[in-house]
Amino acid sequence: MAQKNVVTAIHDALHEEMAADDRIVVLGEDVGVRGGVFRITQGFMEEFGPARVIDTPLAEAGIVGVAIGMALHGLLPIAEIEFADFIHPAFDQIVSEAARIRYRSNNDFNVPLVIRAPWGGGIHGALYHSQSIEAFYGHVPGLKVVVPSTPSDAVGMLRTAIRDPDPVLFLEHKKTYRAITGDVLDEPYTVPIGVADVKREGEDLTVVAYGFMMHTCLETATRLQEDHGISVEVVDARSISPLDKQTILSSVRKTGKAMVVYEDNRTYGAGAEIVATIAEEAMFDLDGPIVRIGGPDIPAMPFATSLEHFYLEPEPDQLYRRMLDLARF
Amino acid sequence: MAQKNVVTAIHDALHEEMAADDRIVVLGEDVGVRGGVFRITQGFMEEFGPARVIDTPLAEAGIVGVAIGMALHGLLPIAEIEFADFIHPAFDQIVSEAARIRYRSNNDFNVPLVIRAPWGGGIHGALYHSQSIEAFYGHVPGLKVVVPSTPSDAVGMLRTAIRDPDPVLFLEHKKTYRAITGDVLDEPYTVPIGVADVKREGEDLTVVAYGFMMHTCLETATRLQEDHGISVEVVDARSISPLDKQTILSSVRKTGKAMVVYEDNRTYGAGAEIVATIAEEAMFDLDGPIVRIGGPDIPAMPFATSLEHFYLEPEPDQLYRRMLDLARF
Amino acid sequence: MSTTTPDAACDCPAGGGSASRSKQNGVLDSAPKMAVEATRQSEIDTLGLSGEDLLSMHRFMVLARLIDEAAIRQNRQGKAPFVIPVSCHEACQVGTAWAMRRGQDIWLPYYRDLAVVLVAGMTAFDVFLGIFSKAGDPTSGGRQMPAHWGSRRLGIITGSSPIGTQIPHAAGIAYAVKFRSEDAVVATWFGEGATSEGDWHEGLNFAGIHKLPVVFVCENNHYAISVPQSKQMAVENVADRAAGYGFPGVVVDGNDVLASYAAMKRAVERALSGEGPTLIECKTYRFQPHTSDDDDRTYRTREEVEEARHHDPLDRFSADLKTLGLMDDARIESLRAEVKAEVDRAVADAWAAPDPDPATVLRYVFEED
Amino acid sequence: MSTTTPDAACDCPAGGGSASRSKQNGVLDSAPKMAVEATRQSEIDTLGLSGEDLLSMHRFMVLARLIDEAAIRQNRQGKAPFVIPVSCHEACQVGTAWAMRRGQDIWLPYYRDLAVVLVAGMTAFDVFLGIFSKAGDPTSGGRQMPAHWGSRRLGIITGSSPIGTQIPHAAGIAYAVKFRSEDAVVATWFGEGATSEGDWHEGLNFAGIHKLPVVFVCENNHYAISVPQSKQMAVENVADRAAGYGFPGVVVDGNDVLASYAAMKRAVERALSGEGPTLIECKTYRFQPHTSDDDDRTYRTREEVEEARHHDPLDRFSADLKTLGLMDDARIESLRAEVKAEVDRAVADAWAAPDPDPATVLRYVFEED
Ligand SMILES: Cc1ncc(C[n+]2csc(CCOP(=O)(O)OP(=O)(O)O)c2C)c(N)n1
Ligand SMILES: Cc1ncc(C[n+]2csc(CCOP(=O)(O)OP(=O)(O)O)c2C)c(N)n1
Ligand SMILES: [Mg+2]
Ligand SMILES: [Mg+2]
Repeated sequence: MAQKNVVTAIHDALHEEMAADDRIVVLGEDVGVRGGVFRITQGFMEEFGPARVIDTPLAEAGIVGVAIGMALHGLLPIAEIEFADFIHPAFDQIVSEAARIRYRSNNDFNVPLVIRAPWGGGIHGALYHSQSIEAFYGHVPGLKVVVPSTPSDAVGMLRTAIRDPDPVLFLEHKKTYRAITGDVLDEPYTVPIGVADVKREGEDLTVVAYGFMMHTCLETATRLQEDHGISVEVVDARSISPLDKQTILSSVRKTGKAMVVYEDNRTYGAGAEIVATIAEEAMFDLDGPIVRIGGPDIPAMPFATSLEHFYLEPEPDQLYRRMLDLARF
Repeated sequence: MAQKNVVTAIHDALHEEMAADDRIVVLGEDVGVRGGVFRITQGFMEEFGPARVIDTPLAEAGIVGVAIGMALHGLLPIAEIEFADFIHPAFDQIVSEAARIRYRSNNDFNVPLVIRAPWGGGIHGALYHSQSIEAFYGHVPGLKVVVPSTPSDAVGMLRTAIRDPDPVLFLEHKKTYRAITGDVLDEPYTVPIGVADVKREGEDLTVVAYGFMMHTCLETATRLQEDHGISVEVVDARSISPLDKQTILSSVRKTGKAMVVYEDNRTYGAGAEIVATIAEEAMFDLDGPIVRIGGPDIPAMPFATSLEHFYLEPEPDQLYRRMLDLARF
Repeated sequence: MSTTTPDAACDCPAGGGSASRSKQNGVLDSAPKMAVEATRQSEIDTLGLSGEDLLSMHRFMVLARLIDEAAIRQNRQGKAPFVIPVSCHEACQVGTAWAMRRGQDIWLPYYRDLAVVLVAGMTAFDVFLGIFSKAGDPTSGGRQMPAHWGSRRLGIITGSSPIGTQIPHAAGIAYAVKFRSEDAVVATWFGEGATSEGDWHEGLNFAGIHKLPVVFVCENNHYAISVPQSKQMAVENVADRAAGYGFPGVVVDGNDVLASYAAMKRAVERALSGEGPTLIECKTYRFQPHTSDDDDRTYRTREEVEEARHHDPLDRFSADLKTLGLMDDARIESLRAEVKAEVDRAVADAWAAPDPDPATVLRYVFEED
Repeated sequence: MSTTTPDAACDCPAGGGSASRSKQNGVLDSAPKMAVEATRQSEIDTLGLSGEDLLSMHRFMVLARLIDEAAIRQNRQGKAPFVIPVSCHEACQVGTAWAMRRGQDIWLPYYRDLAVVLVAGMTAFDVFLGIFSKAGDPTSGGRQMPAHWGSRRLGIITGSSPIGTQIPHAAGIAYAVKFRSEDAVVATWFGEGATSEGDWHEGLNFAGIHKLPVVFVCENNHYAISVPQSKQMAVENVADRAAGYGFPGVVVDGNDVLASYAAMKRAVERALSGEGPTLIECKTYRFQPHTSDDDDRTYRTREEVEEARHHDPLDRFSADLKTLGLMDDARIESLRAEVKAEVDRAVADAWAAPDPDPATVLRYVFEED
């Protein structure tokens, strides 16, 4: 057992996997000598050589497209997109190709591809280094999308993603990278994809969240417990697609109150599906309204500190107040 | 007043607009001498010449990117994407550029761009000529997304889209093109973007739908009236973004029963937002569960007739039965 | 790791195609030789093609042509909702495909590549199973439109409709081939329209940087549906684009099956010897509309099409073989009759084959246990 | 139609930049002329640059350099969270920008183009308003990262972070310019890394087909963050890629401001006379890390950077001007002092300017009434 932050945890797990299976290659912009702009692949070039650690041209459709080819021919590529905001040029390769190849070939071909991308805001990244992209990709059948937010989940889910014979989009919240530390088991373990995790048990209210917002919700839950004795259950969705309806619904049925919190633009965001699922399947178990808190519907987080802050918290302590209101409803 | 099918209605409206405003140019694959693969721009090349009717190279990011440039410099480009399925290479230009330019420049620049794309299945188009794409784009702040499904709405909303100083994604359901005819006023009129339309009034049940599914719902509603005297209100969402919550909620509050129907893959589809909105804002007005009917979560409609049919109707007469069940709940 | 993780894109037995690449030409020696034929003959000698090879190539061209005609007939009769014609592309397709080793090399064709996949090992029956979207369609079990080829067994990588997306896949597969030190070459085919896509640029660029064993074959028929080459690019030769990627671009007469073969043979040798990719541009034409949904009278004159028919690559190769004494009118006639019977049988058998089971529509989104 | 529909991307008054493009050189006549300077002199004569022009160009280079140094200082002091250095790109930026007409031509710079936007009309104060993300930042009101330039008034088209997306915009604007028969040229700048993106290919291809009045300027500093050119492309010259688009590609020494100007001048003339686009590749280097977030010691040696500093384009141009008698050490010293004071004032004034009002964060998603 070791305490690690998210960057170190992912670095170490990836390193272990590469050492154990030489079909694994990493490719992306600056993953080589630079070790990645977030240092996830630091030292890999020296250790595994340029054939397995590939500094690619500046071309995301190409990165994903080439990785699909590798995955079709016996390699296990892990493509890094430097920032999730820059994955959009590869949208077609992901949606039309990676995600459809098994289906369109009637199970004749498959694409064991992992795409890693740092997402999320609150790190002064402005419009193009802060985006949430999970809603776009969660909607793509044939693709799995995961959003671990602790070092331990990141490690376990990365291992699962690498062993998955189908494409997985592995999203790493940038603000968790160095801000969140936690225990990571020494022996290899995996965390399944498609299984949510109750990160804090509670009785009065269920909050479903993921990414850095999950940590904010945990903190807020602690404060509500201390200040008001309100017991909030925090469910970390962890996997956007497949979504673990069962864990979410059981929690909601238990507490009778449901809140969904996410950082992305609210409308048509991933939280819409979670709210819809709760409404369809647990409406008659609820003792209050379903509350959804998403980011404002603006084209992303601005740069200036004051503006960025407003995006993340339009009213002072809004999460605290809205959890309190819902608990007391 | 004239009876027209959707293709003719759009053709005529576009023609009129181009004749009236020479800042309008159309560009896309085969829009020139070929008049578009669906004949929307038939005869335009001869009439308006190659400078205003531009056969582009086979490059969708380029089509949208070039059109953004034109829109930034005094033209009113209408870009055609040959099939909505092929818009994905342009995802970055649409999301990162067209939709963000006003916001990122603090209102200094704007992009009066219309992107037209034929979408939807049921026309034997298989995996790559049948897709629904509205959920991906509905989630993009700064972009409007419309899905008219009658000749009259198509004309009125196209006019509004062309006059809009911001980018509009104008989606035309391929199955409506020749199958749906209706009256179109002779004098110019517009239909606002962001306003849903009650296409059939009813008391017992609200069905929110759009695209070709809206017509299927209308038909089913007629049968339910005849067979069981059940009165279904059919709300045509028409505009995915902005979504007209008010019309939807008023209808749901009136009937107390809500069903949302869409052709796209169900999970994280546009219907999730509609269901979530109803759940959040009208849950206490409901007398039954919220029912959502979307397409199966498979990577799109297959080609073989039997398979395509299953996608659209996995159980015989499923809409009819589920509307009946909900009305009787 | 799941057992469905591919160990290689192709797992079929070696053989076929130009397995006879190194054979000596014997039959030709007895052919009459005049000045012009002598040139042709010596060309062929250099290529190392046997008479058997030539006849086999010719048969594939005839087979492709007759499948095309039968498919169009089925479409007109309402039995085939959608077909994509090949006619006039047979020479460049058979010529380039012939330099590949069936069961060993890797193929990424596009929808027009009927003759490529025939050389790669698909049968007329396979093709019509696809055209009629039957359960047994080896490409997709009736899921995809016809002509969206794929077969792991034959090393034909599954293709889609979006144009140009397979180009980076070809580069990635070639990277894996090189990484694993395999004796294989990767080839991908596409139209001149495809070269406008960003994916095309990105794929060629990657292949050039890593000197990958891949050949890029452009079948330039001068139209992308209705868009003429002059509105597709400002250059005369697609091959000129290779200059931007650090490997050779070659122009060949795509209506000449032997010239196409020769160019491909050199490119395959280059690839196998570690010298990297080649871009081959085969200039050709398309006799038919783009697909059965197209009406080409809106964008090209009948005179233009008629004129092109005077350069029919099949007639030309037939004439070559006659001059070389490998064919005569009677044998051509009987060949056509024999192939036509084969095609008719394939149509009938495929038509009678079972449709896909609707319940399967939900399968194979992900790996199943 | 809404009144905010732009009638043109640029609505500022004409003037500035190379408004003096046609002026005769007078000052230079009295300068001492040795063999080598004579060459330089005659080069300059051909270019039609006056002594005033040369001094003004030099001053812009000094201004860019000193803004760069000040910005990096602000970053180290924790006042500027993010800065993008320009140092060593000043010559190719000022040289190419100088051939454009401020207030008339249209600029699509990328984030490294500090000197380009200075020539286009931005002030040091404007730049620091952006660096400190102040409400008055003309580019975005503090919304975007610094150096994501834009100003309708100056005809500088708003830019974003995703690399290469502006290339098709430049082509589209040039199409509109030609469509409206305007007397304007469009130019866009980018790094060599940008040339790998599909958007780049698609934009150049469109521009070539329509022979548009646009100049594509590549500032090749041989690195895309850490990725060296050899892993970015298999060709030595980005300019070679022009061959695929049907217009000329030109290589220039990007550390030579006059060579850069000369190449751009020809390209602008070509564009204005309807001959179509040009791709100019300026070979240069970057003295600083990629941005303030980068650590370039991980991917290049200090020796390499030191060596490059021996070819500092600013030193070189200063030396040229001294040889030509337009500058001497004392004047250079006082110029630096004067410019430094201007920059310090800009820093102080910008720092003191008001921050954006948080409530504005919801504005300008769409047109407001
Ligand atoms: C990304 C994408 N855009 C548009 C289309 C529609 N489309 C199908 S084939 C075609 C033309 C292809 O032309 P070319 O590459 O020259 O091949 P050819 O059909 O001439 O053999 C177009 C535009 C598509 N399939 N994919
Ligand atoms: C689409 C996209 N991918 C990745 C990045 C991250 N990134 C920012 S700058 C850069 C390198 C650009 O190199 P080059 O074009 O040579 O310009 P230079 O910075 O060297 O002047 C990269 C990879 C990005 N901004 N956009
Ligand atoms: Mg073609
Ligand atoms: Mg660079």
